Amino acid sequence: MTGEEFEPKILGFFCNWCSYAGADLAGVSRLKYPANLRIVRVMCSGRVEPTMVLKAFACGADGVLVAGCHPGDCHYQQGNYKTLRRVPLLERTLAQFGIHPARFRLAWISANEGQKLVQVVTEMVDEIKKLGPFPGTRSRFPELGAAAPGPAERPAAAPVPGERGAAAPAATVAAGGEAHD
Amino acid sequence: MAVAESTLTEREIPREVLPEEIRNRFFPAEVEDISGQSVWACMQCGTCSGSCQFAQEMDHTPRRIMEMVRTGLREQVLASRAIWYCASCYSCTVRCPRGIQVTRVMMALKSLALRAGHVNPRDDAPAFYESFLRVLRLFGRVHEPTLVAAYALRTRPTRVLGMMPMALGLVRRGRMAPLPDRAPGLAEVRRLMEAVEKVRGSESAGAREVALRSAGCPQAVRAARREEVALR
Amino acid sequence: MSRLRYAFYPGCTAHASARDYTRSTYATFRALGIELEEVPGWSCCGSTAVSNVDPLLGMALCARNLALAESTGLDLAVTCNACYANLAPTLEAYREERRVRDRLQRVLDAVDRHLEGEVEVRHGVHILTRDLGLDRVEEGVRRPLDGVKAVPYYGCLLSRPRNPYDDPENPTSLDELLATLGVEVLPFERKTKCCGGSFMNTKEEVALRLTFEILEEARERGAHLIVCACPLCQLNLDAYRAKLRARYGTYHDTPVLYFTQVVGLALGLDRRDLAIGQSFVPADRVLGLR
Amino acid sequence: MARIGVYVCHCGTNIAATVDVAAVRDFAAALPGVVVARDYQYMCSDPGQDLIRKDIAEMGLDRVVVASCSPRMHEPTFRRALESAGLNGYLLEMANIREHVSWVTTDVPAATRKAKALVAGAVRRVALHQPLEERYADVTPQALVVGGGIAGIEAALKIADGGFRVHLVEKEPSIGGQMAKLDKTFPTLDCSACILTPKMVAVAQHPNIVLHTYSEVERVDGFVGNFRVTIRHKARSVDMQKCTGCGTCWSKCPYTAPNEFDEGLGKRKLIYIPFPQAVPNKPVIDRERCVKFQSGKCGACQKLCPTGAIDFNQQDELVEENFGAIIVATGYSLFDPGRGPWGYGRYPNVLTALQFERMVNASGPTGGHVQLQDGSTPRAVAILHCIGSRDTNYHEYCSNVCCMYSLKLAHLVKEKTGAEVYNFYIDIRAFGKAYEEFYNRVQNEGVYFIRGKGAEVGSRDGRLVVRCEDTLLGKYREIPVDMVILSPAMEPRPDAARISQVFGIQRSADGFFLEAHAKLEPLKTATDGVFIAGACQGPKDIPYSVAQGAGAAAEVLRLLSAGRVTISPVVAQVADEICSGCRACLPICPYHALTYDEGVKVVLVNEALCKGCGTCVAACPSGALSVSHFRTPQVLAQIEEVLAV
Repeated sequence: MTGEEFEPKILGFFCNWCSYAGADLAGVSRLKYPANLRIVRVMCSGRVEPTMVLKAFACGADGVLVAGCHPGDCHYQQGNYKTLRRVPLLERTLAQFGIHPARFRLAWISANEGQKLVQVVTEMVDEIKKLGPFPGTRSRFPELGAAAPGPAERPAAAPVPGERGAAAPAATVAAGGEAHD
Repeated sequence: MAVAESTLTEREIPREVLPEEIRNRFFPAEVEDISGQSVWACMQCGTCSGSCQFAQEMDHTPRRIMEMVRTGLREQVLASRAIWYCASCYSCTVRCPRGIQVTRVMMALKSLALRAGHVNPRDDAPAFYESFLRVLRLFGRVHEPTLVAAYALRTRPTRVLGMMPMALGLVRRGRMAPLPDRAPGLAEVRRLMEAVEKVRGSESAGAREVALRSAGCPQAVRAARREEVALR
Repeated sequence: MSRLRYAFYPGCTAHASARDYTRSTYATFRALGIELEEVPGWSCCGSTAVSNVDPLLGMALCARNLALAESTGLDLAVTCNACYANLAPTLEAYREERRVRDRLQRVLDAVDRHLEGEVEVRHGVHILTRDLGLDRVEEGVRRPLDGVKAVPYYGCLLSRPRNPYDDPENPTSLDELLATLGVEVLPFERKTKCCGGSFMNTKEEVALRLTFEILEEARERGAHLIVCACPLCQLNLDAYRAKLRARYGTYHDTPVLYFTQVVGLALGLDRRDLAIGQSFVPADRVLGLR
Repeated sequence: MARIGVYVCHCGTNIAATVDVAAVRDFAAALPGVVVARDYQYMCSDPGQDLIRKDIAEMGLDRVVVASCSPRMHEPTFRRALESAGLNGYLLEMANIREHVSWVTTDVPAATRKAKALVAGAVRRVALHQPLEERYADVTPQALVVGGGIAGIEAALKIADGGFRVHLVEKEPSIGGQMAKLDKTFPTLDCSACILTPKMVAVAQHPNIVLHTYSEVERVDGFVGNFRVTIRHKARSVDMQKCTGCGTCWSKCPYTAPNEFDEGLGKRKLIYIPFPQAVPNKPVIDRERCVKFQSGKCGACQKLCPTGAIDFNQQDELVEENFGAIIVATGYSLFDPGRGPWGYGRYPNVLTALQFERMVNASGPTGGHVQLQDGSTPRAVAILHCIGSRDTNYHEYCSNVCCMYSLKLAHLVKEKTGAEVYNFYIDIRAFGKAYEEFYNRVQNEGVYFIRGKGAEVGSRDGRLVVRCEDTLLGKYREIPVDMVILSPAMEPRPDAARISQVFGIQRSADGFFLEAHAKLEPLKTATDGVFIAGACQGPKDIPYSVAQGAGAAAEVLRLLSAGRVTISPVVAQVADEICSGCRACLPICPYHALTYDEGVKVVLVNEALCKGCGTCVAACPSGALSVSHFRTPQVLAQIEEVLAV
């Protein structure tokens, strides 16, 4: 990474039928958005397991975006309803790991919403740049200037681990904001 | 009716070629910056003119004004009669199929005309608006008799006689405020006016340059700097 | 019954040529349980003039008034169309256009004022027809105005550029309000046509043409009364009948009243409290008051 | 250890313009398991694919990564390339470095780095791919066409002529759609009924077509080749077998109501056929208005019916059928201009184009006479283009056909009344075959073409007046006319949202149904086996709708004649030894593909029903469930590698 300015890595889980097609449309329309997003294709947003999101953070992702069809549009009818249910629990878990809520986001992006993808990615990159790199584990390609380890991040809103019934952090910025989109 | 035999000689036949060099490419960006509207979106459909109750009085219809702005005919637009026949009734804004708020474009053009000193002598509207502003600066609220007096002085003092029957009618009905009503926050209103001048003055050059660069015309950026120097 | 309270933006003509409008507004609103508290330190909104000299100043004046109203914690009530068409679009531009917001914030900072954008702007017509509700108005009617034929005149700045309740092309709030009072509301094609506004001072022949067309249609429709919601429209339609006769040869004797006066009458309020009789063309005969 | 070949495509300049392809190729060459890395101008071309085939043969590759465009575009192409070289098509992984990288990034270093990351992820993932065999499902040799307009009729006829059985479902009492309402059609001025009714009759008589009129599709289950569809036959209150269409009932019925078919201009009885040439020409009773249903009185039609076909107690009937493919051709409806400043609904003699089509139609309410409400003939008629179209306040799109039918209406008015005709237009869009010639002809008939949108319709001195600017003269004009015809925008059907959910198809931003690819797959939808045709996909004229109807029929015939369809081998599997029988997964599956075997106390997967979405896999607490080609280790590997760069 040549420039010294911090460029966050965002891992995107994109459902094949809507969001991946929406990303294709953004390409076909030649819309420009920050190059920080790396997309992993899944057949449905319902396929995304919590372990996959945690794996991403463990492997140096500074942010994770799960993108699926709008409720009602799912190619498998109900896949995204399951995602809708799983995300609040996942957010609480991420908070307990000390991961700032702005680093995880769920977005409904349909096949004709290339513009929305651009907006979501731009917002996430801006917010995560303010937060700085995620102090995950060391990357396997040090010479390519991966994120350097740092002190565990203590986001202001994150509850102290072990706190019972810690409500989802008040500052649920955009994370899950899309849940009731 | 016998066709008048043409007496014009070759030389006198007026050749009508728009002189490209008079076009001010910075003008559209300038209007966009003040009005917040894109003049580029206009498809020249004429709905604004067709909806305008004053189009029939105008030397250029609102649609043609938009085309003249885009083409950069700054002097002709700012000196036109048309913009002073806009009463800000918003009919055009509501119906424009491209969503352009034409009313705010017209406001921008009138303000530019006043600032550039292009005032049509036969039109009293500029004088009325500037008298209005002067009374506003005086009291913070507009006192009607003072406004009429200031306006008459700037245009035709005899106008006051013409207004007499109306004034008496209002007095008889108790609808004439003898003394001006000074706004309690008058000092603040005046500071506000200065602040507006400062805000527009300070960033306008920068904003205009950004707007121009996005409009992709470098020589307009140079024109903006020349303009800026001239205004200061 | 929750009491409706608003910060009231009177406008420059409120205590002058539109004193009758203000008087009837306070009387009628009080009778309907609506409290109005004048916005402290309000200034002129720029009417149809200032934005033509400097659009940013026009918005800045309104932004300051909006900030004053917001600090009272109440929504802003407006009864003049011109003020409404300056204050509401400024608020909308402040909320939606980043460039406008940046500039206005810098101007407000210079006079240590702050506008969050939470305040709502409401025109008097919509306070009665939407916030209060037509049914509550109907409950208050003591003397229904049966037999009175009227045309609603919205003017150009009540339904335009936009308000949350009326279709700009065919607004109905005023029609419904008058119908609730028992008035026979006649169809009126020119109900949103412009009356010329300030052109009456600067381009008289144009303004006279427009007011003539409006008054002529009202007469053809057989209207006893024109009901309006703006002091500028009321003055143009009411005060130049002699000049219109000189120019067009017909004298229009159709009176022009404010909706607050007509509602007040239906509520049974006294004619003096509603300042009826202060218009140029008398309305008493039409309303059967003499 | 896997022997992986990586192929990075230039795609001309589409990728090479912002991605340093050589650098990506060299980066890939150094990745573990990669034995060859090449770059080529156009990987999807034959020479490009030959590179892969040659390397598989000569270097014994057992895995391939192609870094090029979206897998949604060319994954099938490269799978076939692998299979033609004897390698299982699923031992392939694509890295989308065009739509997701080069086209959306301007900064070359950033784009190149992103491309490297995606390639690294693909290489690590492909190493874990396992060969999978395509599955096949039998295709029910029967098709469903929804919507009996010209597009649906054309599709049904083509499929039936192709020898397959077709069910055509039409919501209205008769097929014919909007085209049946028209008088003449442009540019040939053929009488619409003359060219449409033969096709309607052909549909009614075709042995392979089962017609369901006054019916709607209630529910669709299943997938391509095996759709299970529930159709609701709305109660006509007429027994279709007994009724001979003699017409006694609708001539004797004493009550009338506005005829929707005549767009409200004409009247019809309460037991009625919408128009004389209706197919089937059997009536239906309007139960909302019929006195018998409201107050139990009358019943004249039942008494007078010679064949006793009237049955007031008839109830809706649900019919279930299996279909191999579905064509949705539900058409359009017109924008309601009442909201605009054009006087529709405020002044008499302001009509929509469809209303005027009914008026000028010989079988219409006025017997083809162009007349005002007071019966007199208009001396001047205005036709306003772009009402609700090309307008951000209503519909931003251009409705494609209004210019042409406005020209046709101008011609018809001139021909029938000799009145002055004014067309108010922004641009005349006469793009089709013989369209411009038709425009030229109508101009020569002395029609005034005023270049300026009709801004407002008012009234003055008892006549209508159109206020506009004649932009070519630069003058404001108020033109007095007696009649105004509005050319309103074509809109999606009001129930388009319901239709899109029932058939699982998506809608584009303008509300019409979304095609799989705007240029290359206009008739397919994202859901395999469901096709779209006609105006439901976007505003279009009759020739375009017919072409799409025939095209959709070809898509269906391809499926039905193949007899079987390849289904993705991506399905869930259960590891019996791990499954604890907790059944957490059972409620997850919308296709009921998971069942619990009481005997063995484990969950079983019905591979025929499973669609491979993987939602159950994510829910399985013990990891017993997995889904081929998206197994958790494969995805985790890709995640790790994509983030490593």
